[in-house]
Amino acid sequence: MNEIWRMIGRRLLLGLLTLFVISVVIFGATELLPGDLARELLGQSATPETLAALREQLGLNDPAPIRYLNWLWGVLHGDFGVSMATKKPIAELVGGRLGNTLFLALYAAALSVPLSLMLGVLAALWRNSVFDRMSNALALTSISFPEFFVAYILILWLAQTGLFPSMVRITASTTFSERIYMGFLPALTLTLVVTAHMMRMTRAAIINLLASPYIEMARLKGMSPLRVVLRHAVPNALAPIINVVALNLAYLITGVVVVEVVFVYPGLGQLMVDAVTNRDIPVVQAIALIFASAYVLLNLVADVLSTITNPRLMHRR
Amino acid sequence: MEKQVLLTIRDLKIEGRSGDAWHQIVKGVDLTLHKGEVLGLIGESGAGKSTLGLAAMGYARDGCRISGGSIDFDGIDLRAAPEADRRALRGKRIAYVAQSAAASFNPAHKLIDQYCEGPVVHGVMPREKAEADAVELYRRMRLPNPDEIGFRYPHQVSGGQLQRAMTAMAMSCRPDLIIFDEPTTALDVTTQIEVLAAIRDIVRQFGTAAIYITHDLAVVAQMADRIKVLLRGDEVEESDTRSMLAAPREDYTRSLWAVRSFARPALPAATGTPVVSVRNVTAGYGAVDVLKDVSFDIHARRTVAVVGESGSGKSTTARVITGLLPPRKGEILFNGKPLPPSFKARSREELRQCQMIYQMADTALNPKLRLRELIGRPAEMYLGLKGRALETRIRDLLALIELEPDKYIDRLPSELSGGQKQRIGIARALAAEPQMIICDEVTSALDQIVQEGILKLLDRLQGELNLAYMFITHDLATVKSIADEVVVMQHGQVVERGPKAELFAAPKEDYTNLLLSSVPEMDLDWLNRLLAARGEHA
Amino acid sequence: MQVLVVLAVALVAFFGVALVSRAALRTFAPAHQKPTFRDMPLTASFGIAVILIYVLVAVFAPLLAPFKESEVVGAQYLPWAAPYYLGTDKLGRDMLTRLIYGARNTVGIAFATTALAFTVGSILGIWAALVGGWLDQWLSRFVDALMAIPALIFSLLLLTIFGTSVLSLILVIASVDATRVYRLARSVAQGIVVMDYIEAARLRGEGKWRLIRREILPNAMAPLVAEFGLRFCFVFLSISALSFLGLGIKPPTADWGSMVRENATLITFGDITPLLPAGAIALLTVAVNFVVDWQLHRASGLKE
Amino acid sequence: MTNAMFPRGMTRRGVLKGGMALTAAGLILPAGMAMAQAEPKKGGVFRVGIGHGSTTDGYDPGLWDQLYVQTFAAARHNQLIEIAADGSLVGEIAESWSSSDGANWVFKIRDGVTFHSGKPVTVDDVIASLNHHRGEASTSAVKPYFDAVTDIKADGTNLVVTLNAPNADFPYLMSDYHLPVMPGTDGKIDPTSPDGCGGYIVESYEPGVQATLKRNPDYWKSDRAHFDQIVLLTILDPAARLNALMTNEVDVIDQVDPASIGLLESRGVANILSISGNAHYVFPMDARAAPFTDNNVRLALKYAFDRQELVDKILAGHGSVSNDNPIGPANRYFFADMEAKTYDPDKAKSYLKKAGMDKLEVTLSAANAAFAGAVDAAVLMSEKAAPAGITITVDRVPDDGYWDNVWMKKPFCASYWGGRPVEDQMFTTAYQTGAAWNESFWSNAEFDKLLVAARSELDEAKRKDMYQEMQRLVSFEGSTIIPMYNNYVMALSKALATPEKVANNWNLDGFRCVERWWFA
Repeated sequence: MNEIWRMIGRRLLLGLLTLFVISVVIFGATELLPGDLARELLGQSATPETLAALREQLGLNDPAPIRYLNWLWGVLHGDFGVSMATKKPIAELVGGRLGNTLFLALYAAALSVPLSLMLGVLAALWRNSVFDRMSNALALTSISFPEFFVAYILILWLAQTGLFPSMVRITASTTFSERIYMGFLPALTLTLVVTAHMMRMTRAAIINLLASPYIEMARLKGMSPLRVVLRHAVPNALAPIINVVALNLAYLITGVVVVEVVFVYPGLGQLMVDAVTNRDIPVVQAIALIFASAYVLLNLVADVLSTITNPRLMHRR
Repeated sequence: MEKQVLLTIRDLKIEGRSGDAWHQIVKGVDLTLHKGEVLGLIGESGAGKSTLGLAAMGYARDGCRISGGSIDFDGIDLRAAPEADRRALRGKRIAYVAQSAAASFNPAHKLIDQYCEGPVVHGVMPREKAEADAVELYRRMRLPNPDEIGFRYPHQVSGGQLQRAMTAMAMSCRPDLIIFDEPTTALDVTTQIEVLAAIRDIVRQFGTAAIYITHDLAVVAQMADRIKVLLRGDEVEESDTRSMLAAPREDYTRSLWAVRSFARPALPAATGTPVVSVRNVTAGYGAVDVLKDVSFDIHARRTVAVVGESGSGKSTTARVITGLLPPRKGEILFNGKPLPPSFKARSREELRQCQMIYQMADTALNPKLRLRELIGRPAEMYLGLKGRALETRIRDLLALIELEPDKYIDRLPSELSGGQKQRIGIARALAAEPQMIICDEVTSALDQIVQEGILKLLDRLQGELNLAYMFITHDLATVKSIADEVVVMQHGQVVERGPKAELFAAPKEDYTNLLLSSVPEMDLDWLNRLLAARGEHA
Repeated sequence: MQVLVVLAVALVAFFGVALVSRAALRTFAPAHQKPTFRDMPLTASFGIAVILIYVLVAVFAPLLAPFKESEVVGAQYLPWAAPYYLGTDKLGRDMLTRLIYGARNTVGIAFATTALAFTVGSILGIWAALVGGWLDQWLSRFVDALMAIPALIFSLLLLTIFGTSVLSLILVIASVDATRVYRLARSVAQGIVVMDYIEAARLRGEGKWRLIRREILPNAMAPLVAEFGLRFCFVFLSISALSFLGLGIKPPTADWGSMVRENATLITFGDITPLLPAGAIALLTVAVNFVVDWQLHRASGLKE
Repeated sequence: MTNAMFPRGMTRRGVLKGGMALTAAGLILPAGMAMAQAEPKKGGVFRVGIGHGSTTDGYDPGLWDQLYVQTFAAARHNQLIEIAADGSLVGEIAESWSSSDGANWVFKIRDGVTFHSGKPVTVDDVIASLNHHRGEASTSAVKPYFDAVTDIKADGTNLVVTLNAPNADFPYLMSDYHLPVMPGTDGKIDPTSPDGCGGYIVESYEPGVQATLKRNPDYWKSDRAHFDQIVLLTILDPAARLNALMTNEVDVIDQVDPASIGLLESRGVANILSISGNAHYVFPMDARAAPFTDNNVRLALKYAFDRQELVDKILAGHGSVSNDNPIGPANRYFFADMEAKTYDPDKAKSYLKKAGMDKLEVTLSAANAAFAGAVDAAVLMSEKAAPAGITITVDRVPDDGYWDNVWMKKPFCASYWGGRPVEDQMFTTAYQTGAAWNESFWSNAEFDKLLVAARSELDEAKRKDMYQEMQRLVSFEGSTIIPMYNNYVMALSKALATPEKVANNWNLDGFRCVERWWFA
């Protein structure tokens, strides 16, 4: 167990390093973008004077390294600063969106993870059967359509017929069940997008093990095919499955801008694109760090779970 | 008293698929087994012994199919019975013990969980009872700490113990028949003894019938009542063990008996500067010293056999000599001059002089390269051969290892048999024209007759090319046949070293003695005598 | 009912194409390749046929297309009728022509991008696995950091900075994708560098480049090829996603991703037009992956 | 999503540069469509889907720049002066206004109007509201309006504004949407407060997502603000907007994708409202950069594309052809009879020949940030220009940063104007030599002379001639291609009713749909 804690500690430190690198990369990239927040806010009405006034107000006149260090100093003190454009604390601006993003990600995960694992296990169980081939072809087809296309099709079928709303309007008073109902189409879209990958990996991971002597042993003990797969193959295939699930969860958190736009879902992705467009660098940085943290943490959780579920790593000789 | 017949196999044919085509693996074999009887199945790889053993369970591996004949187990037609019925028999009335227990235990579950799975799923007994039963059987199998060993995961238990735990697991439903598929092949000789004894006892105690599959005659002689010899899917002959040993009818059986006919007399001790001299080497990984103060010399045209069980440090010694593992203390002299400790610091010429042949030809040959490049590359690299000269050299080398150049030069390793692959490993080493070759268990993955061929080849080449060999092996029979000098290792230390004849005739150390006595002998009572002598068991 | 008819037609088409192509491959394959195709599953022969058709269409686009790539031939949204067999798009360009040229542009760019990503990613990944030590650590940490930035947003940033020529599009997507390839290649190579034959080659004194090229890469091909299949398709999707942001392939170049996007609002009305380019992408994806699956199956030697 | 992701460029600039429509609005109703025109009814929740809005939107009136914040502002604020649907000026917080000399303006502040907080609206609030846009430190977009203002003070309950020179159009400026009346404290307004004196009170607002407002029970206009509640939603994706309307998630959407107008109508699920104004799409050429220095080249380009095709394909017919004329049919001195330019490759060739060329190669930079369909328009122009020996290479540039990096930087690009109610304003802003937004850098001495002269010309007929001559100069000598006037196209749910006259000065009934429309 100590080793796990040591690993977690080491990985968290590495994660912090990663976050630092990312903040530098993102800051550098946004610096390279043409224009700045003052120009974006004033647009074409910008006269040199108003620009100068606004730049002064926004603190844009400091050299870039100074601004970065100021930001870093704040973050190290737990202060992510305020949005340059709205003067709102970033925590407040991002907080609600983060909640929405996590809700959608978890919702989609709750649909897609069981579904893809089940399909993957069944496809492995009945490999090369019609079911296997059909589910494989369908999965491939679903990932080869652009996300927005899948979304529009679902809207055409499920929203225009009045079954589900075509857009998600979440307010403070939205109840959980309303959220579930309204979020169904975006979650379903994401489910279709990520299921294929997880399903194929699950199937491959299991089939990969089916040639193992212990699987043959289980068969020779008279175990049913389902039991062989579930009890003997799946526990040993957990590591790759957990990893692919983590990867897709990270995608569900960080990569769903398009779905957010189509379903008018107020998530972090749209906020980040918005902030990039507006050159609101503290917001961009904050969201980039959230995304990166999600990625790092999910990978960490995946590795910890892979370790915990692997007796060879958990119970040393 | 005529015993009741348990299993009857008639004219069984099993086919295996390669690509589109099916070819026969088992070509019409008959087999009869009585209750409580142990039948030994013996043959080389490809003889179809395992396939036949599995067929006794009504089971064919993926890519195989039972295409003809009948299998009757205690009145049940296993070919005609529905899969569910067959499944109900497996594990319950017919159990299986696999060759590698380490690979055949599911790494994800504790031993006792795997033990209990069969009885519980087959409805033989409830979980609590099965657990108690497991402890009892572990005790009978003479496993250490029988009360708690079941709560360990497979990787926490040693190979010999796992093999006994697997036999216990096979016994869990008190089956009528157990198939033992080479259960001791992967074990060290000293461990093998314990496992053989335990298996024999438990089978006798429960009066279980067994099919004991092995390639090792000496082993099967200890275990079986009757022996059936297979060759390429056909039965060669069958008779009771005693008469089979005393008077085999067929030539093939006799040739199996005549293993290790090859033995060359040891050459006199060499003088002068050794080609390689290992001087007081201490080496290891991390904080652990795997080698402690190891010293020995290897002279030109001499073979030094390094013997020991797994974990004794034999292969690590090879890694130190090749420079893969720089030693902590000590040094390696080559023709009297010290070699740089790491291979990275060695010159190309120094690298050329010492070549290595690996145990697993499968992993030692790049599966994506053709023989031309596999063999040609060292010649091209070290000797600067190009074009026609290189081609000629490759063909010469192929001829040297007795492979027809035209036929083989453009093949991939996957298109070769195990013995041929090992020959390519030899050719690759020879291509560098070295003074010394390290042979790391080069024969242990091969059938005995193939081993013989490789050993003869190596011997011939040594004479022709004046090579020095360091021969790493755990197989004392190999040592007997090829070594000039023997170095016995245990726990990273040299236990004893000396000329072969002296060492075999009068081992000075206890360990050497133990090692030598553990090698199975072609004698029905060898195991009994040995156990009696060691006072472990009557 | 309509769905059933479509499904039936699709199935018939699938089997037709698959059987014909398998027969053709068996007949025309060189002698030593014949066994390869003999036990080829129908999915794979279908995949090969589709890929071949796409390649032919891409190569001979100017000959096959009835009109010029960006030629405005008539009114917008004309129905499916001769001479505009698939109608016209919103600017009155022939849809069939656009689809045919789209094969050339989209597939070409996607292929170039994927190939570049794989070359760079796999060489770096194998190199890191081979050399190990601090170089591996630094490279891997850096790649990890890059991977933690969402790909779409990162591409968007880079393209805004570097402009949107086809070259920078290829370079940006390839570099973002290369990080994924790097990770895969590294983990695959880590399994290979411990093999005896690599040890043998090292002991022989082989250089790094040869180790990568001759000893490791050929053995890492199978998983890399599988990944190539999926990545190839993801590149299509990246390009079409970037087209939304106004950063994809520039008009009037026909590109399936942009074509889907341009006509996307029509889906709302159940119009089939946007299905054509989307279907073209999907068909290729499925075909590529069928072939990849087959190759993997062969490579794994799993006989089931 | 092009617009969706980078929605700001497009109308921001159009809006800023747009003026106030003075003349009659046109309401084009497709044939067969009948709008409910009964007496306004109260009640209902009015949901507006707007293709704009960003998290950086706020309550500071100096920074408002697009349809979302504009409509949101119109819902909660009043201004001094409102522009009625017919284009005339109507007093809002200013009950009336007058000036004896055009330099000193007196506005009478309406009595009895209160802010949502209950505080009465006083002249001091008005002064604070205007001063927010004045002075060195002001960051307001309309700061230049106040360059000429020397003093703003109270005279009893009246507001007095003093200019440094007479300006008869000053009341028009006061109707600008940047200038709402907000409560002032110590002479300053709070630019982060939603408090206003308009018809709706803000209940909740999440920038870039949605705002919910409820009817102001104390609203002084009794015949306005009919809905109980309004919800303003940001829906950036055009298809999502369309879906929202079709699935009855919203009651009206702006910027309907031209491709889907026909389909939407044929479905019969919504009414299309298509309002023609003076807004126009332009392609400025840098008159200082070769080859655009030669007017023959410019004329060749002007004859080398099909204007009607652009109207048909880019606007789906919801617009009209322009003869490179920034003055629209809604303007007073519109030169309707000017010699029309039609697609004529031969003529284009002959102009090229006059310029001493056989063929012309130019690059046209466009992004949909300039206007929806700008890239497609460029592609169409490029196609049509080929037979004239003109190769137009379309350079699709990123939407992001378009107005910073491309507009007025690249020699030939796409742009958009909201139009101006007064000819002088349009010309002064964008065609006079050296004007800040003279995007083509065109300089014509004759035009400049006429422009100054026309301002002081009192003879209506002469003035008309002068303005028409200026239009001819821009059209035939100018460096700006203006292919079309675009309509404001909205789609309304069938339940929604509008007044007979819908304003054409801005989209969504001059932003006032929230208080002018009702549920039938």
